[in-house]
Amino acid sequence: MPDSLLSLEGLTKRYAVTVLDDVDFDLQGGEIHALLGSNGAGKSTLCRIIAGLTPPTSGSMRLDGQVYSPSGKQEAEHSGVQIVQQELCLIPTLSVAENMMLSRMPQRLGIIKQGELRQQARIALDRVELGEIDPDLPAGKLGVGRQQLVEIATALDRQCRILILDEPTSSLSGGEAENLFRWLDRLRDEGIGIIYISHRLDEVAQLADRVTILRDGRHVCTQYTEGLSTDEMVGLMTGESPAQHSAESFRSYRTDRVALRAENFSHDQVVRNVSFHVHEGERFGIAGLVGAGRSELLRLVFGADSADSGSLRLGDSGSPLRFNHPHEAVDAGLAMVTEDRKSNGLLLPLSIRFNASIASLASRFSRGGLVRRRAENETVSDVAHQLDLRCRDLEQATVTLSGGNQQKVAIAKWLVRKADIFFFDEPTRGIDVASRRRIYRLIESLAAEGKAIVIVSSDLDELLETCDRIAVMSAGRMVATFSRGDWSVDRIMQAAFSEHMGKTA
Amino acid sequence: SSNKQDASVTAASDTDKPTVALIMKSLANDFFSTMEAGAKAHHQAHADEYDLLTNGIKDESDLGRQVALVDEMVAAGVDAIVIAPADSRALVPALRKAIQAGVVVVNIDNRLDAEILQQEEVSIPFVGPDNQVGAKKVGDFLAGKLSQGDKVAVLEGKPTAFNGVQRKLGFESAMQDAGIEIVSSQSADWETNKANTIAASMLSEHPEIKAILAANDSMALGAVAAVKSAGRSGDVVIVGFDNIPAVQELIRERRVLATADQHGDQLAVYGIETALEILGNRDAAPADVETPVDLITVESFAE
Amino acid sequence: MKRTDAVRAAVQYAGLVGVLMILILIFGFASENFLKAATFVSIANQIPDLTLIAVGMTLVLVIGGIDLSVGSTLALSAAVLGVLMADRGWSLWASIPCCVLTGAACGLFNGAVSVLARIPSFIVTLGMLEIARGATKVVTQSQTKYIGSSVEIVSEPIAGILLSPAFLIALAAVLGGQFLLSRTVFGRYCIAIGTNEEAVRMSGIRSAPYSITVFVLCGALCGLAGLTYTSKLSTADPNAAIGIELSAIAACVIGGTSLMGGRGNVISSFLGVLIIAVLQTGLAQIGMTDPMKQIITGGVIVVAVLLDAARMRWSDRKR
Amino acid sequence: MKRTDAVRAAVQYAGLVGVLMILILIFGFASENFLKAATFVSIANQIPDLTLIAVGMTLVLVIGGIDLSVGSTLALSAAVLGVLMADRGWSLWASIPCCVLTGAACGLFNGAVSVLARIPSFIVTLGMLEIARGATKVVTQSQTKYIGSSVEIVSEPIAGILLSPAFLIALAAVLGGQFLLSRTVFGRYCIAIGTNEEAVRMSGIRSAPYSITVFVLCGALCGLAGLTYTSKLSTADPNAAIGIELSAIAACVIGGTSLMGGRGNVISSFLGVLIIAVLQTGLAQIGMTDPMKQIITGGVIVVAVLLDAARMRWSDRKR
Ligand SMILES: Nc1ncnc2c1ncn2[C@@H]1O[C@H](COP(=O)(O)OP(=O)(O)OP(=O)(O)O)[C@@H](O)[C@H]1O
Ligand SMILES: Nc1ncnc2c1ncn2[C@@H]1O[C@H](COP(=O)(O)OP(=O)(O)OP(=O)(O)O)[C@@H](O)[C@H]1O
Ligand SMILES: [Mg+2]
Ligand SMILES: [Mg+2]
Repeated sequence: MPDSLLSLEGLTKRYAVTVLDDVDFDLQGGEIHALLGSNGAGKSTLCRIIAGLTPPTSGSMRLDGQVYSPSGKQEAEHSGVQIVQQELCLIPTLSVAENMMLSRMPQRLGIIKQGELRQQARIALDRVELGEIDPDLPAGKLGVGRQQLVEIATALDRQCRILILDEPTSSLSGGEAENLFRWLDRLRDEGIGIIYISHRLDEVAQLADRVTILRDGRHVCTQYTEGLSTDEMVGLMTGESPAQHSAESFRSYRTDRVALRAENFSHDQVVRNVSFHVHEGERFGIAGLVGAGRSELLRLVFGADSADSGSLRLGDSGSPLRFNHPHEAVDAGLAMVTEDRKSNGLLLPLSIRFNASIASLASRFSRGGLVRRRAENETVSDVAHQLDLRCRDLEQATVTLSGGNQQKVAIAKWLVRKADIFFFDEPTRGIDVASRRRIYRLIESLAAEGKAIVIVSSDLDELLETCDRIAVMSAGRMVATFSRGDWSVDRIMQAAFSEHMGKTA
Repeated sequence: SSNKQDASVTAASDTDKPTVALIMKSLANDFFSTMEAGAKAHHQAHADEYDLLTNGIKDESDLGRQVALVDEMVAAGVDAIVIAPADSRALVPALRKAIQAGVVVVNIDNRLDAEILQQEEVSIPFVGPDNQVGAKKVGDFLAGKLSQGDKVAVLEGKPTAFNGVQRKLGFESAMQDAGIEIVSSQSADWETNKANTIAASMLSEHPEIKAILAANDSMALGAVAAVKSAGRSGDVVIVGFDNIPAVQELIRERRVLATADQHGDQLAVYGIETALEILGNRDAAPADVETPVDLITVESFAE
Repeated sequence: MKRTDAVRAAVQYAGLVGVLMILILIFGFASENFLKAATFVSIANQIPDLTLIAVGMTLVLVIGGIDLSVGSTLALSAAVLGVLMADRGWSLWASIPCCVLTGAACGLFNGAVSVLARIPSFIVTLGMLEIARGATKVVTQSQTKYIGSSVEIVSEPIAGILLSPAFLIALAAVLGGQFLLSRTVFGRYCIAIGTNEEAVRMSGIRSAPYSITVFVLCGALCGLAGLTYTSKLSTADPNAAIGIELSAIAACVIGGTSLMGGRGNVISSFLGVLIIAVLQTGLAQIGMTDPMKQIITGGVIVVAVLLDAARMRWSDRKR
Repeated sequence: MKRTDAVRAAVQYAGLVGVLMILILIFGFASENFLKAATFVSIANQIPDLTLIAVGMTLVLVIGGIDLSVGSTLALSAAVLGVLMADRGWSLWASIPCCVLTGAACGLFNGAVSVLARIPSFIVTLGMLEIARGATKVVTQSQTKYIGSSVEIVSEPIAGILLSPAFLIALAAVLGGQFLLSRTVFGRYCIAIGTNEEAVRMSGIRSAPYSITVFVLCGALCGLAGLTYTSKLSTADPNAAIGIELSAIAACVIGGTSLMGGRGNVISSFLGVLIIAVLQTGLAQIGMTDPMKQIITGGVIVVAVLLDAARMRWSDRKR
């Protein structure tokens, strides 16, 4: 075996509990090394240690055979380690260009060279085919998917020897992801070591040379990807024998009663005259490229943004109405798991219990204005159990949860609430395979109860697996709707690109 | 009262009528609001003789604002400024500039520092009472009710305020003459609530004190409340300075022994009259006018 | 469960209680008369106003707002009380509701304008600070209104328990405020709003009514504070409580309330009030000169928060 | 590119400039002497202190801090200047550096303690507010220090341009501050720190030195303001600038600076200062009664921000 580029020995990290326990790991130059594990296994923590963002409790690291113990991120970057983190960390008030160049602004005597700044950002963006992003735009104005792409573009732009990508594709659709993979292949050929975390195992199978699997903070094994099936990966991650999920067959619970009918929703150029309907018991998927306007559509229907036009009907005979504030939607029985849990899904510094019960306090846990603590605790711990939430206790602050577990808390909030119509915007973003199954089953059982469900996802496989129908949005229009049975990946992708084809042609 | 409102807004509109600007300290203070009311009453009676602009500052230590007011009044084209300076030194240069711009300046209430006036080479007539004499009168009256060797405490005004220092000196000399010891002397910044806190502490630290001398009536009010909540009403005597209406009632109720009246309502009037006189006869050498300070006790209300 | 709750509470308040004890000990050594009942009666007499305001301020800070107008609102309520009682000859019981309603009205203005027009409460309440003070002077014609004994009963010790109604009102406000914040749906919403208003909105909760109510509550508490303040001095003072907003915010922040919203504890704010009151009384009692009083007060405020921060970090590490 | 930049800037400032114009027009109608050069000279003479402080405050607010000690820092710097010039007979040129350094030292204390011990700057600077004020009284022995003409030159109009050095210094601070914030690495880091300090740390940038520098800068600007204040009065005043922190923050917030950090514009803050100054001067000139002055001032502050917010929402919608 050739000398490792990076090797870790006996790495341990303790917070209140031990999250990494005596982990060994090595990375070669010119390989893509995937890190796998269920939510909370410690993958992000391991990467954060390598990137100098947090110090290990014990253990040693070697880079090129030299002892390596970065005191901070800057020192890690100096040694050639770059990271794209799981949680978005752009600064919304600064422009895209400033964000990309933050720690290496082109300057003379502290004065920013504006032209050069813009130009360098432009080049970095163009390189990963993000020509449509204006580098002068405040980063906060970009959607989640775009923000993730900007972060990736930033990391790719920088000279490095080790590149760490922590769930880079969680908000990306097929096209952008493919583009990213091409880039990673090229970097691998240049001899750069890449650590890649993803819960999309087919991606891993396609891309990675080796995988290392963590379970509950312990190193389980490191293997060559070749000859390792995704089912085997799941088995190693969970410690159970490979599941037989692929054998599971789809079952529809769709009824004839329409639960919600949205008509002619428009907003600026982002959503253009979109209509759709969803039946009780139906799972309705919406696919599309990043920025296609799917999230915005859900927000408009939910009353989170005010639409230029559009109306909706609840049930078969309801009169047309429009929600002006999410509380009207929620009162009418709608629920929405938002895409950006950090900015509008969760109250990060507060406890799991607080987050899970907030939407249902008045309707379920209040007596005379007082909170019924007992009932609250019981219900929340039931739902937490149902979702297999990994946490110390329900009082733990949600910030300290792993990304996937945070997502589960965001879902838990609406399960506790018991709505009739569920909007899921990227419901499994950052969730591990096993939990993802659990969430699919959960969505299925919601459907079985006759709930109407709308799922927006950038992971097409997810939609193919769970939905009765899939609609496709492209550049703000809903261009096609397919029913189970008459769809194919090709036709869906074609539809997703259709509006862009029209423009360039 | 709508008349009153109108009077306050009359700006300099007639060119043959002089405009007098009255610049006071804090109008939130009873003393100055009385002063303003007196000035406005006088103006109403003599509305054909002059126009009046009255201005005050946020609190008694807002020097910067008072200096700015002098500038602004000069800019507004007034003919005379009657000022109760918030500080006896800091206002002199600004007033000198006003005089150089041809404005007549009269100093009321708080005397400008003679040394600085000399340095700046201006002379400004002073119209007002002698605070030290007034405080001495109050102190002497109090001393008559106490016996030699008794202990008392003093609530001072803001240490930077000239009249506060004068009053403190007046109290001190009265106590010294009578052989009474001041066991504690602290500033309560002219404020009722602060005086309440400090007087309460004085009473628990020095249970033996027989009297509290407050450098203004607002602080006397705080001291009265402190004495009451310490359960020592009737046992600790309080005196103040300024004769505000609230304290007049307390004197009637015999919860305050005495205060001093420097006739705030007339003070500005004297100043305005002096200013008008000078405007009428620019060549006359302006002379200082000492206004009376009277001791107020329960006997003052007897008739 | 109960047991650990109590332990957790004890640890939570340990830092502030420690600071308070240290101060009392120091003053006890420095002045032979400090550790006597009279001192504590005098402190108990001083704090109701600041306590009431600190309770309201804590709530406002929790939702991510700020109320700079508390002092002026207090003064305006007191002025209304003073005019009604001294000039119109109303009874205390008839005047109290007017006094509290005046405060609540100021709070309603603050809340409605800042929440509905979505402008920072800092600026609305700064405006209110000027407006209510001006109105106070109009109402009282800038004269201190002497009311006399009819209002004093509120701050006179109740026979037998040595505590005044004012103190009991303040204590009730502290306990009620803490209960509101930690045990009611309303309190939960307040904390949530202060943490992330957008997330609250997306959870289907209208935040505006809650935010406005908090400002109204704060205003009403200022009205009550106007009552206790007036009864303490037997006079309605148009210059009452100038600058009290900074003391109140200081008490809250000493007690660990965040200015960014989402975090606050009314009992800790009360401990903050006690620290400030003990410091003021103690320094006056040892007869410190004015400049030294200020320097020491400033120093102690910083040190108290430093110690509390250090303790929190230490106990976080231990867990 | 340049063109749209200019347009964007014009739109950005349009709301505040509009408010300013309306005020000037109203006062112009109400008082025949308002629209005269003397008035504007008098305004130009008053604003340097508040302007300098508002520049520093904007920077501090941008990084998500607050500085309540500005008034006391100004007074302490002025006191040092006064003692050196009046008592020690130092020259103006020798004293100015000491004055500015005093301010910077206060800022260093604020910055170092709040950043390194990670406690809210609100509380540290509140402590400093008391400490520096106490120190001022110690330094001056609670006496105003009359300096005389030697210091007046700073605020006397320069022949020919009618503007005083003090005004030019303040103007330079505004332009420099805006340049710093919008065009330099330092400024962009400040905005980043105020928006999301954690994200800045994640980018491998140590925020502490930048934050501390901002407090030092603010302190130094207070020192300069101490100079302009003193020169205006020819006197070092131990009670100088009490309460100026609220006016300065008001100017910043009127100018659209966020108290939550991450957003601020020095030129807008300057417009805020102008609005406040014009309002004060105008109200004094028309001889409004004191309570009415306060009520109107409060009202205008709220209305100015309301108008600006409405304009911003409107122009956001248009885009
Ligand atoms: N600052 C912290 N304080 C306490 N616990 C923490 C902290 N950061 C992470 N943890 C805990 O460490 C564990 C591992 O977290 P980590 O983010 O590394 O998981 P992960 O493998 O990346 O999971 P995911 O796939 O969900 O992103 C989790 O249980 C998490 O709650
Ligand atoms: N508040 C906003 N202001 C301006 N543009 C916005 C805003 N919100 C979204 N957009 C833009 O609108 C477009 C549609 O965004 P939306 O989030 O609905 O897309 P999406 O299909 O959900 O994709 P993704 O969430 O993966 O980015 C994007 O280009 C986004 O940058
Ligand atoms: Mg992770
Ligand atoms: Mg989306």
